[in-house]
Parts: sequence; structure tokens; C-alpha cells
Amino acid sequence: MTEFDWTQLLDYALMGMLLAVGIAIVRLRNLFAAVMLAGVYSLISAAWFVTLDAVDVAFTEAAVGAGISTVLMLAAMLLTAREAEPVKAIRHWAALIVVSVAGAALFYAVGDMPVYGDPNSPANAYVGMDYITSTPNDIAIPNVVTAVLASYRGFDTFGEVVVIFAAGLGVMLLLGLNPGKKTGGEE
Amino acid sequence: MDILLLIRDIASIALLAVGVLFVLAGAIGVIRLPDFYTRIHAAGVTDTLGAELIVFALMLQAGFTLLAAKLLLVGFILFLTSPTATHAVANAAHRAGLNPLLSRHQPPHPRDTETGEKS
Amino acid sequence: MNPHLVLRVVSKLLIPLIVVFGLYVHFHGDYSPGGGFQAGVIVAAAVILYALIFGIENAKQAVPTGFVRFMAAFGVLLYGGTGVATLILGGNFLDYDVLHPDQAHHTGQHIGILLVELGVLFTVFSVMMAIFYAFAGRAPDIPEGEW
Amino acid sequence: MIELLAERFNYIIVIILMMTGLYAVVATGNLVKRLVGLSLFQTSVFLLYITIGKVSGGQPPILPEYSESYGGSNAGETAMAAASPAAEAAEGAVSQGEALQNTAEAIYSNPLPHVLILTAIVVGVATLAVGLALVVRIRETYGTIEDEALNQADYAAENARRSA
Repeated sequence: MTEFDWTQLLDYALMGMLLAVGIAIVRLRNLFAAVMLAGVYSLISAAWFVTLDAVDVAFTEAAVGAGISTVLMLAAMLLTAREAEPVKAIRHWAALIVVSVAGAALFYAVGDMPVYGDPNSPANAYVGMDYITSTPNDIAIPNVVTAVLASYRGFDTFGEVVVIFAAGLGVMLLLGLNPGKKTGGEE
Repeated sequence: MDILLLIRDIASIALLAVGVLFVLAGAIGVIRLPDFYTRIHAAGVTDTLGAELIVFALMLQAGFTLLAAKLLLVGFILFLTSPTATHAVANAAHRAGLNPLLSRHQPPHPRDTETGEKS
Repeated sequence: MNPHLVLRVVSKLLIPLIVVFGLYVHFHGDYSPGGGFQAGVIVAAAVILYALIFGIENAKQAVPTGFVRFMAAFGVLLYGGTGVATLILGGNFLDYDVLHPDQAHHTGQHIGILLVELGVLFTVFSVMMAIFYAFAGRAPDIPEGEW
Repeated sequence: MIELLAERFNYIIVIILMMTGLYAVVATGNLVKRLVGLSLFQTSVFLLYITIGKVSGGQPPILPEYSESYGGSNAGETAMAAASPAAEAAEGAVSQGEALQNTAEAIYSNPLPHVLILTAIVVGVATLAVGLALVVRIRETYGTIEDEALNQADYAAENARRSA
């Protein structure tokens, strides 16, 4: 451990907020409040992404998680129900057991994970850093994330775009696109 | 030149401090105030004045650069959106039929003071 | 007086700004955070804001459902077409360097990334709009006094 | 032990957040609330990836060609230079590449998780929309979105079919 990094205090504060909001979401029965808090959760995690240097991700998370998905969940909630039934005691305990077993298993593995911010961890040492050193010569654009997204891993992104398209098709098939008054009548 | 820089720093620190103070006041208000309308009154301060002052302080630090122009845009958008959001929320609550809490700090009604003591 | 007067005035001012910002995010994605995904979502958010404030029917006249349906497929096609174009020009699939003879400055990469991100922008924008229309078209009309 | 955990605080918090989402998925019978829990879980997984990619003292992975000058003039010039199909471009390109590499001494966070998560977020909202669409259709067919009520409706329909 070198000297204490004061910016970690920001991390701790954001993590505390995330925990509080997450537990509040689980405990709330009012779906409207739960959905709005899910948007808040996304926004806080976007703030944490900024401190973790992932500006592109933070941008996307703020636009998608706090914007679009909240609107979608609100629309779905309007169409379904406003209030969730209370959790039965047996289900509560069963879920708690499942969660503690899974959590304990994951917790057991924490010791083998690389230290937070370790530049020599397997994830950081090889291909990721290669992208940074080779982007100026291969692609010649400053934003490495865009370079990797669109050029180095363009094939992956193509797949993602097709997945998004397929998801949109699925929603259109399930709910219909509901063209306006001009073209379509009532069903 | 150094004097100018010093003045700039002091001004931006003062703006930051006042902005943070307003944010803190808003946060305390949201927790402490009794009902929805007073709470949103406090929350509006956080969004509008506190954030705006902090943006101005950062603009002073940035000097005449593109960054300052971007911050100006952020300030402009905040200036437009946060009062609108506060208004929309309060308006929605009012139209949904939520009445302001008037009982706790209400002055005694004149009729009561006429008829007798209500201690 | 219209109860949403303030909202309408401010959103009329804001929606063009949001769309311009979305386009800035897209075309400046090489130099600063941003790209097709974010830009598509931001532009879609602008249209959704318009729909929430001025009504779904008005939004459907501005961005018709047929346009949305076409653009969702067109974005994927543009992405795939860029890859096929590089194949035809003699490179590998999605190897943008062949798109422009100026190999030294990697101008081809710039063009290719812009085209591909444009495809992403179209698809993400249209799919978000399609999803929103699908949900909002089903919602019971909220009476004016309810929200 | 304490130090080991303190250096890996991000994993601990991410695990707790994940388990919060998992609890919501397992315990609640309301389908919309389950999807909310699922998106909670999803965001926690994103946090896990991004915290792994963080390098201490690092910067966002945007090379200094742009961030050197906030005035943007530098970036504009480079873009123009890159766009001009000049004949002597080869030499310029080499020097430009060297300049970029020389200034790229700073530490950057790992861009690879950012790319993966960036696309995953947008795909996540698209698939969430599919889930919500299914829930809406279930509600239209059964009139409820609580899973036990759904099971009972299914059993009742099955029994009615058998007895008929």
C-alpha cells in the first residue's frame, strides 16, 4: 500500500449511495418508486463510471439507463400494475438462502482477484494496453474506445447491432408498432 | 499578473464554497422539511443555484478556452431545465390533488383568538 | 391556460439543442467520448421528450412509424454494406484502410468508422423509437388532469 | 485479511449489489419488479467489468492529440491534415505517429472493458424492452403479473380442459 488515495473517498461515497438505493429498490412495493429509483441507481453508477475513467460508458449509461429504460419501465408499469404483492415469508427466506450461498461462493473467489487498480493484472497487461499503443499507428484517431469499437472489433459491434435490431423486431412483433391515426385504425 | 490569478482563484473558491453551501442547505432541507412542497422548494435550490454557482466557479478556473464555452452551455442547460423540472414536479403533485401541509406552523385562526385562549 | 405551458416552451427550446448535441456526439466521436450508440440514444431521447409533452400522435407525424421501421433495417444494412464494400475493394471484411487511397493518414479508417457508426446511429435510434411507440401506443390515454 | 479485502473493496461491493438484484429476481413474484431486479444485477456486472479495467492513476483512454489543447485547434488541424490527400503525406504521417507515441507516456485505463460494456448497455436496454413487452402481453392475456396467480390460472385452465 502506498500513500492513501483521497479520490477513493469519492468511490466509497458513491458505493454507499449505490448500496442504499439498491436495497431500497428491493424493499419497495410501489412499482413507480422502484422504477424511479432504478433510474437513480443508473445515474449514480454513471457517476462512478466517470471516476473509473470510463467516460464513454458513463455517457451511455446516463443516456440509456437513466433516460430510455426508465421511460420504458414506466410505460410498461402503466400497462400492467402499480403495486407489487408483498413477498411471502417462505419465499423471502428461500431467496435469502439462495442469495447467501451464491454470495458466499463469489466472496470466496475475491481473494484470487487482482487488486483494484493493478496495472499488471492479466486483464490490463496484455491486449487492452496493446490497443492503446497501436491505435495511433493503425487507426490514427485519439479516442481509443471508438477505435476498438468500430475498427478493431468491428465484427463484434456488427453482432451487437444485429442483436439490437432483433430485439426491436421482437418488440414490434409482440406489441405492434401502432401506426398513427392516418394509416391504421383501432385494432 | 499574479494578482489577477490570485483574484481569480479567490473568486472561484468563494463561488464554489457558496455553491456547496447551497447544495448542503438543499440536502438538509429535503430531509428536515415537513411536506412535499417545502421539500421540493429546498431541492430546487440544490439544482438551480448550487449547481449553477459551481459551474461558474469552474468556468473561472478554465479561463477563455473551449472548456469554458462547454461549461457555459452546461450552465445554460441547467438554468433552463432544473427550474422547469421543479415546476413540473410541483405542478404534477398539485394537479394530482396533493395539498400543502398547513397545520403545523399555521397561525391561530382569528375566530379562535376571539373566542378564547387555546394554549 | 394550458397547465403545461412552461414545459412546452422550455422543451421547444431544448429539443433542437438535444438533437444538435446528439449529432455532435456522433461526429465528434473520434476525438471525444461518444459515438453511434450514445448519439442514437440521445436523439431518440429528444423525440421521446417531444412525444411525452406534445402527444404521441404529433410525434408520429414528425417521425413516422414507417420511417422508423425502414431506418432500423437500413442501419444494419449500412454497417454490413460497409463491410461488403471493403471486401469488394480487396480488403478483409470491415478492413477500412482500402476505402481511401491515402493509406499513410488512415483516411480510410476515418471514413469507415464514420459510416459504421452512422449505421449504429440509425439502428439504435430507430429501435429505441420503435420500442417507445410500441409501448406508448398501447398505453391508455392519460387524461389531461392525471399527470 | 483486512488489507486483502481493503484492496479489493470493489469486488465486495459489486457482489453485494449483484446479490441485491438476485434477491429481487428470486423473491418477488411481480414480473416488472423482477425485471427491475434483473437490470440492477446487470448494472452491477457492468461495474465489475469497469472496476477490473481501472488502472490506478490512469486517465480516460483518449490519447492526447485532442486533450492536450482544450482549444480544439490542434484536433482540428490534425483532422484536416489527415483528410488532405497530399503527396508528402507519408512523411507527415510518420512524424505524427511518433508524436502521438511520444506523448502517450501517460497511464491509461484499459479501454477493452469499456468497449464491451458500452455495447452491452445498449443491448441490455433492448432486451429489457423485449422482457417488458412479454410482461405486457402476459398482463393482457391473464390480467395479472404475479407469478403465483399466473400458475393458478394455468392450473385452472388445465383442469377445465381435462374435465371437459
